[in-house]
Amino acid sequence: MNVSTILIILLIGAFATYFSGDKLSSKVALLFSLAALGCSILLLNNYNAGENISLITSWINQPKISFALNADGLAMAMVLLTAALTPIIIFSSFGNEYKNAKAFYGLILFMAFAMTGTFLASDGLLYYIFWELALVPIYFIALIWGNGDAEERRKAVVKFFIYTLAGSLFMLTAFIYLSQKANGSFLIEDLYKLNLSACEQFWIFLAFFLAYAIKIPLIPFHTWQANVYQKAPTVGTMLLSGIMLKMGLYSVIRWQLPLAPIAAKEYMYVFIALGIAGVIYGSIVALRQNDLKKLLAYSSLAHVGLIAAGSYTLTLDGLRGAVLQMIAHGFVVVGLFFAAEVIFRRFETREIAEMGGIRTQSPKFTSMFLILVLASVALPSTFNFVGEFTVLYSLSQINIWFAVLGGTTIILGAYYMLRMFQHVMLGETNSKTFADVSLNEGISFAVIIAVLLFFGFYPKPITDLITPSLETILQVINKN
Amino acid sequence: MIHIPDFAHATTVQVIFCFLAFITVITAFLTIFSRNPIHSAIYLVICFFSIAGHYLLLNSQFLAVVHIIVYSGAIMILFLFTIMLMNLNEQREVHRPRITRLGAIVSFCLIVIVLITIFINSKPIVGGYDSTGEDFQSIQVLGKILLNEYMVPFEFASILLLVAMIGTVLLSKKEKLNNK
Amino acid sequence: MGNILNQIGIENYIFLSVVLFCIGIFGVLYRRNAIIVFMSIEIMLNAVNLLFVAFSTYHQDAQGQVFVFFSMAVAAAEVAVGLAILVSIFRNLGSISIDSLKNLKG
Amino acid sequence: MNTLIAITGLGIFCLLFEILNLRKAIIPFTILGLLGVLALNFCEFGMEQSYYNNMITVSKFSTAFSSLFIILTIFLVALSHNFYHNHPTKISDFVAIKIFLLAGAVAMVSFGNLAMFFLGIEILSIALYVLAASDRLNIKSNEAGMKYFLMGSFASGIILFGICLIYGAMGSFDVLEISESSLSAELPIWFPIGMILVIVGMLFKVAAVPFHFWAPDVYEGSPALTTALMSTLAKVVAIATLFKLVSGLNLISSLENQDLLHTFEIIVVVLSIASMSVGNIMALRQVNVKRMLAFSGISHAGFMLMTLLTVSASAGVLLYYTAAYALAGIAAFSVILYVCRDHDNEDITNFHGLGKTNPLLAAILTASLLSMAGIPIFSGFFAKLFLFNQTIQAGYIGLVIVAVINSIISVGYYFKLILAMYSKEPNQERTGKPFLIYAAAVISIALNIALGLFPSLVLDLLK
Amino acid sequence: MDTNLALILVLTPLLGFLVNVFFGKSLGKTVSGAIGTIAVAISFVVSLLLFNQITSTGKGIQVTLFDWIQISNLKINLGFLLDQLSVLWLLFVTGIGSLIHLYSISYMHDDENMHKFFAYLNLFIFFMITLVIGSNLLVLFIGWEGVGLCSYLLIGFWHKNQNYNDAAKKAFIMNRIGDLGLLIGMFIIGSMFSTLDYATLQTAVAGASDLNSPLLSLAALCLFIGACGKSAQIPLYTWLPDAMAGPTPVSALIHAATMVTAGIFMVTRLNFVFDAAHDVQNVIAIIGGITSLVAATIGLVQTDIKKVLAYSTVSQLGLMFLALGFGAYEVAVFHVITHAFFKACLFLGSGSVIHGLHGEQDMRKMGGLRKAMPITFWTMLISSLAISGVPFFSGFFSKDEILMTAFHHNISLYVVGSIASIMTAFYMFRLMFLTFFKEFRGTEEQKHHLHESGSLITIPLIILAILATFGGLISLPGNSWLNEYLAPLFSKAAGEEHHLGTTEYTLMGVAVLGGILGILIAYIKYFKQDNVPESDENITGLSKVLYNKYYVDEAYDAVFVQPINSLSKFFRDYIETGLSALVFGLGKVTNEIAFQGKKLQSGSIGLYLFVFVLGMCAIISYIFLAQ
Repeated sequence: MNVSTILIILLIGAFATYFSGDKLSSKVALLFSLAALGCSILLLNNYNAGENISLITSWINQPKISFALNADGLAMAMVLLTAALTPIIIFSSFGNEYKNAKAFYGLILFMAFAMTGTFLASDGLLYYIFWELALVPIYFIALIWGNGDAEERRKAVVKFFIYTLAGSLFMLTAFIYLSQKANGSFLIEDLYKLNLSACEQFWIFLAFFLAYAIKIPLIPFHTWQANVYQKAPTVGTMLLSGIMLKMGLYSVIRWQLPLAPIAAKEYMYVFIALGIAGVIYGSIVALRQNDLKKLLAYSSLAHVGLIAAGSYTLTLDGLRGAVLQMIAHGFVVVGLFFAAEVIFRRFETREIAEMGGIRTQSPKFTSMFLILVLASVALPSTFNFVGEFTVLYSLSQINIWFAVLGGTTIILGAYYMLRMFQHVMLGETNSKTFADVSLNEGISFAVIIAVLLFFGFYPKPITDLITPSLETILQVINKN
Repeated sequence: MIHIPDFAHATTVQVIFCFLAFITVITAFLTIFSRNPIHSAIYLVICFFSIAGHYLLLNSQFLAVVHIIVYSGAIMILFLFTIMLMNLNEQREVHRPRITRLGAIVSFCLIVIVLITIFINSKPIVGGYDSTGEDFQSIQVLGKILLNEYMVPFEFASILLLVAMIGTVLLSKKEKLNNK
Repeated sequence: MGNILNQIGIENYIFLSVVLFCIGIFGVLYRRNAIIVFMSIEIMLNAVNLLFVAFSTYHQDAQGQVFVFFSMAVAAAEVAVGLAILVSIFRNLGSISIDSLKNLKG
Repeated sequence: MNTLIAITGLGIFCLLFEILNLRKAIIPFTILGLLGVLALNFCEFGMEQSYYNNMITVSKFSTAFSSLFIILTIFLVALSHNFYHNHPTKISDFVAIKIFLLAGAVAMVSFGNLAMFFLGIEILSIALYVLAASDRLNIKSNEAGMKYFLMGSFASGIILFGICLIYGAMGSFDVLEISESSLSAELPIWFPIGMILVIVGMLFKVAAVPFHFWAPDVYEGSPALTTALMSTLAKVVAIATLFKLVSGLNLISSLENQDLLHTFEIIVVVLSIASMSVGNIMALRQVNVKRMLAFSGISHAGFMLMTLLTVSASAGVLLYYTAAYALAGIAAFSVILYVCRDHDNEDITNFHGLGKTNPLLAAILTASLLSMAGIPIFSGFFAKLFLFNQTIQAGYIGLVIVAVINSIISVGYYFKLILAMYSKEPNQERTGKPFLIYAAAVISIALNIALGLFPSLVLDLLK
Repeated sequence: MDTNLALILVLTPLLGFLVNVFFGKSLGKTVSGAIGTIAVAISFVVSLLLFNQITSTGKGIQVTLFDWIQISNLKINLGFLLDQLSVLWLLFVTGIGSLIHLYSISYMHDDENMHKFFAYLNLFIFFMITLVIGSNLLVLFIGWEGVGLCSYLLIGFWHKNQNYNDAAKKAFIMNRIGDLGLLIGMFIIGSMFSTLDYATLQTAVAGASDLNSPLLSLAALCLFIGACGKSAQIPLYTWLPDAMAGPTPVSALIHAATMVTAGIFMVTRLNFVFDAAHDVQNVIAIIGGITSLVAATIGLVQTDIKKVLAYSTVSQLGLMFLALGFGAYEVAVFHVITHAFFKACLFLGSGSVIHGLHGEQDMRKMGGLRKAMPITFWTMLISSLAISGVPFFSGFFSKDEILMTAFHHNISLYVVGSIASIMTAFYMFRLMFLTFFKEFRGTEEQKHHLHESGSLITIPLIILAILATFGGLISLPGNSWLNEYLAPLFSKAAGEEHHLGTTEYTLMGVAVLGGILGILIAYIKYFKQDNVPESDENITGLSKVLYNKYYVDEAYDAVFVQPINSLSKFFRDYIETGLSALVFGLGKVTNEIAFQGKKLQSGSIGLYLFVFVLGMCAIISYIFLAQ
């Protein structure tokens, strides 16, 4: 058994879902996503047992492109994240009725397939293909099943697509250039071995940066984000924020830094500063948002800014913290968007001003929402704290001011999140009735919260999983 | 290099060439400048005849004859038929905007200058022109080459004509609208 | 009989052809009457034919003249098709000015 | 050679069927016949041979491209059935013309003598003039035919002039002889000039900037099936021929000998950039789908021109690119034919809500547009990838970056159509599921995706 | 065994929390209250056991559970350190905690969400214990933030009132500002000494060659900022008075007795760090002094009974920091303990009053409650005497030691502290007189319902009053059990024993006189002259400034909150739109080019051919004529 199994399950799942018809599709999709989760856990087991679960098959001869999937600890962690979040996301959508549900769920699984592929691919081109493939389903999900004014949505979604595609095409150019240098091979090992001049590295770094900065997004390339998050159906938003963002961050660690280490070191401060600027900017903009999903989008911007800053420190702590934070943020943000969706199902609004007073009607929901809010502001004992602490620590090792400025997230984050919480949940009882959370909704929340709290106290399994591969990457970075 | 015509010592051939060239160019211009399409057509015929004269000068009699038959005969008749079919005369000529004329003249000058300059700048042909003395342009030779070496293009040309024929029919045939 | 080009020179034929060819181009650009435009194209083709024959003599080679036959066949076919199109335009529009063909643009 | 003969014979059979009143059998018979020809052509693959005094040279290049042309023609003939539904008396003419056009196309990639090249291009052009103007009561079609005819003859004249100069320099029309003597030092300048003129003429046929102006107008005015033919088959033929001219006549080394290579390459780069940019930018504001695809075709021509910079190595890439582009084009046009069959225009509004009424066709059109835009797994992506790879290898990284920017712009208009299909409400009933159109669309897009999954199949053919 | 004890200690309140969260509603109010109380009481018992063990062995207990966070040069365990300091803290946290839980059963009985209240209280105790017994700074941080969270939850307990929610949010955010300081401090310490563990850290600091390095000072300063946030010191004190929005037991437990002393705990815990950073110690002393004075001045004019107590708390905390600044950790700890007793008692007493008046907190509407609520009155009186420094009450000893330490180090700060003490005495008795003496000033209906609170309320009051009276015995001048007990913790020889010389006795006398002076002024002003504070509109002059707390909140609002909000609006409305427009602009420009380009495509064959010819000329001339 190797990692391609999980891809196959997801791909077959996508088609099976499409052909199972509108009524059954959601269940079929859930089944396959759970199967993928099971498979990934099995694989993790095999990986921990030291088995080789990678796969390399030659695909195209000239230029040499291989179907190479490599699951090291880092990739495994991200695959697990995807595999765990996908069923949650699918399950969370059970309360909604979608037109043409078979296509909807099929696309979700297809996107999971592509994202998993992105995490696993160890051939530059294969990676790029998965990277782009992941973009197509989300485009349609946002376009067809999105909400809000159709014209606005079209604009937002097209902007998103073109923008992200623009970035990644430059990455493709960089890949082609690299493969030229590596005698036509796109294999990651061959690319890692390259010795490029500082100038070449600069341009390659920049090309990658463009792709990732747009995807992650870092300021000032984030303008697509809030609108798309707002317009996309919540499931799409979850996929985008929970997993797709992580693709960019993962790629920074996997591809950008090891391929252009000199440039990464040279311009480290610039990019850390950019990430931290994103933290502050995102937090400040989030303060005065009227739309719940937009607010969460900006909060996401702030968080990923910090993760990116951590990655660019090029220290083991920074990378490790970044990965931990990625996983934690993946769960939290999915939970928060789901909470927004739960409110939307009852109030049919996303305007914060029209909410409030939910706590008296549904204390259960309030508690779960509050835990998510607190996790999002990195309260110690939640998983997010572990990540955020590690990242901030690594920043402080670079320059204490980075840690201070990056640390403002814990103040500003608390400010906008609690402000949001106050206006959404507290206050006089709302005139609209708020039915208590259903069992399905409760299960989704419970799973997310359990994960966050468990790893908040015991992140060791994940740390142990990712550390060796991060060390390998650091070796590549520091090879000169 | 360009030969400076030595009019004083010009040979007969040279005089004929110059005369024919003059006629060709002038009639070509007149074809374009004539207001009446029929006049144009007649100038064009003269132009074709002068080109046939060139062919004769170059000693390719067969080609000259074919040329006259095909162009002055077939093609010009086609033109004239069409002109008459449409009953065109000079009043039909729409006015030409000045900008178009200017553009035409500019591009004409430009392309002539460019091409001529290139050819003048090119390496001159060294040495005289061989004359093998062999017959290379009699009907016999042409026929042999055409039907041996050039058999395939010759056959292929028939497809060209077939296509043109089908095409013309297709464009002109009235359909029987039996469905509606 | 010696080579006639000894007396005239291949360059002069080239120049003549080029001028004639350019006159053809000029005609296409200058005139709006489609028939005259067709004629201009014929002038262009004839200029080339003339050059073919000149080169044929230059090389003492018959292939050039054979090519002229093909060129004539092409010219004839083109004129036939062109005029057929022209006639159907004339039937639809009542005009053969190419300036009236400006519906397709943008 | 056998392919050419077989195709011609097939065309004549078509005409005979009309005489024998077997009108209904024409299309099935032709498709079967073309499949047979395809098989025959495959058999010739790999045999380097020349026929009839080197008039026709069969090489891997020619057979590979011929196969592509034949496949495209099969699709186009299949689509004819529904398209010429209302012209039963003319169907044999239409099909026969297409078959002859194919013969011209095959001649253009397998010529061994410039005479064959010239006749091939003329057959192709004249057939296209006729097809463009074939809707004779439609003023747009007339206009398109006339425009195409005038400009096409003009370009033919220039090509002929070029051939004449080549002959003047070489004293022969034979490709082999020309390529041998093209390296000699005392080459008259007539040869490069002639080559440039021929190339300019061919650039007109592939609709590269600044010789592209005819394309949008003609594409828009022509009947949709003719547009499909022009944008797929004709464009592919033209670029393949151009490539063969440049490589077969040894132009690159000849220019190198005369120190003209650098300027020539700059010209190619400039034309390529101009074509891409003009094509993509102009397509943004189009509302007529055919016109939009015309501009898209111009931009793709720009991409394909990039192969001229690496002539010695990029035959396979060109084949792959053309195959990917043409198959996507066929799929797209199948859907366009279906959607616009009852309309007298091809505006984007006709496509509103196609995703709801005909999800399969909408998906196919989406896939083909994504392929043209260069989204992975569709072969369009790999085409661009290989092209960029090749071009970067040759050191033209700036050109590739411009091409990348253009790819981004192109997404803008491809997605306009996708948006119309999926995010607008349907404005009309769409009934009927014509089998041939569906089949053509499905098969062509399947081929496109198959090419994407197994690029080596095609890419390595010309190694 | 130790591990089990420690786990029982920590987990019992957590268990109580979980039971109350999940089953509290169905269990009924009394049961859920009882569960909460018992959970804390068990912890208290365990603390006693541990205390017993520690005093007998004299050695701390280190418990390591498992690896928590791995950072390259830091390895952070989830572990506990039970030594003299933490057990001492545990004792009064769980002890007072149990009493307040008990009190709350009665106090909160009318609230529909009583089970939640107990859940939160238990959670608080859990986090407080974690804070206290954590074996490294990061475990402390869990508790640190956790108590902040509970404080947030409990301040906003009546969540329908958005003002309360604002207060809760403010408390949390102010705390977080301090937390950032704490984090930064941890980062610096971590990178300097590669550990955050107290024990290893102590050895590392002791072994470090260049102490007094600016980096260490910076770390100490940052840690102090953290303490400022939690312990409500200038400039981060404004949340504490607002936090009185919560139910009164909460104010007693969290905002007087336990949580706010976390800062002092942390500084004491890291005494070796602060000892190595003298500049920072000076800063601490100065800030402590100023805070105590400023808070006391504000307390002079407040009319809300709980606000008075809140400012008093801030002021007392300031005094503790004053002591900390002079390195007199045991003195500060002593005051923490006595303060916990009397301030808890005061708050609970005021809660009793408020309870009796059905939520009335304005002292202007009280008066004459002495007769109606005798137990409340007497217990509060004892506590007031204790806080005012009247001899032989617990507060007298602790406060006196602080002032004495100040006197030995810095006269001006001594003066500041003394003035603050005098003011304390004044406003406490102002409170007493206004509340318990004279005639009742409230409504008839309230008067009708006046009664002494139930035994569940009075018993904790009595116990606390006893403690407030005799608590001073643990550290009598000259013979301090506390100093001995804490001695192993401090690197310096447990404070210089003050010889009880003339100076000391003089100082004591001055302090007592000052306290009595304050009481007298209050007596004259509010008993003799029968003054009642003016209603809000009529307050003028200096008292208006004081009444409005020096307008600090408004200043913060204008300097920090409003600019950030405007900045946010600016970013949202201009920068975001601008960036977006920039991206769309690229598209628009391209579109515009396309639009212009369409004009070129005019449909005219002449033009097309013209361009064709021009292009051809350009190509040919470039290739052949360029050289």
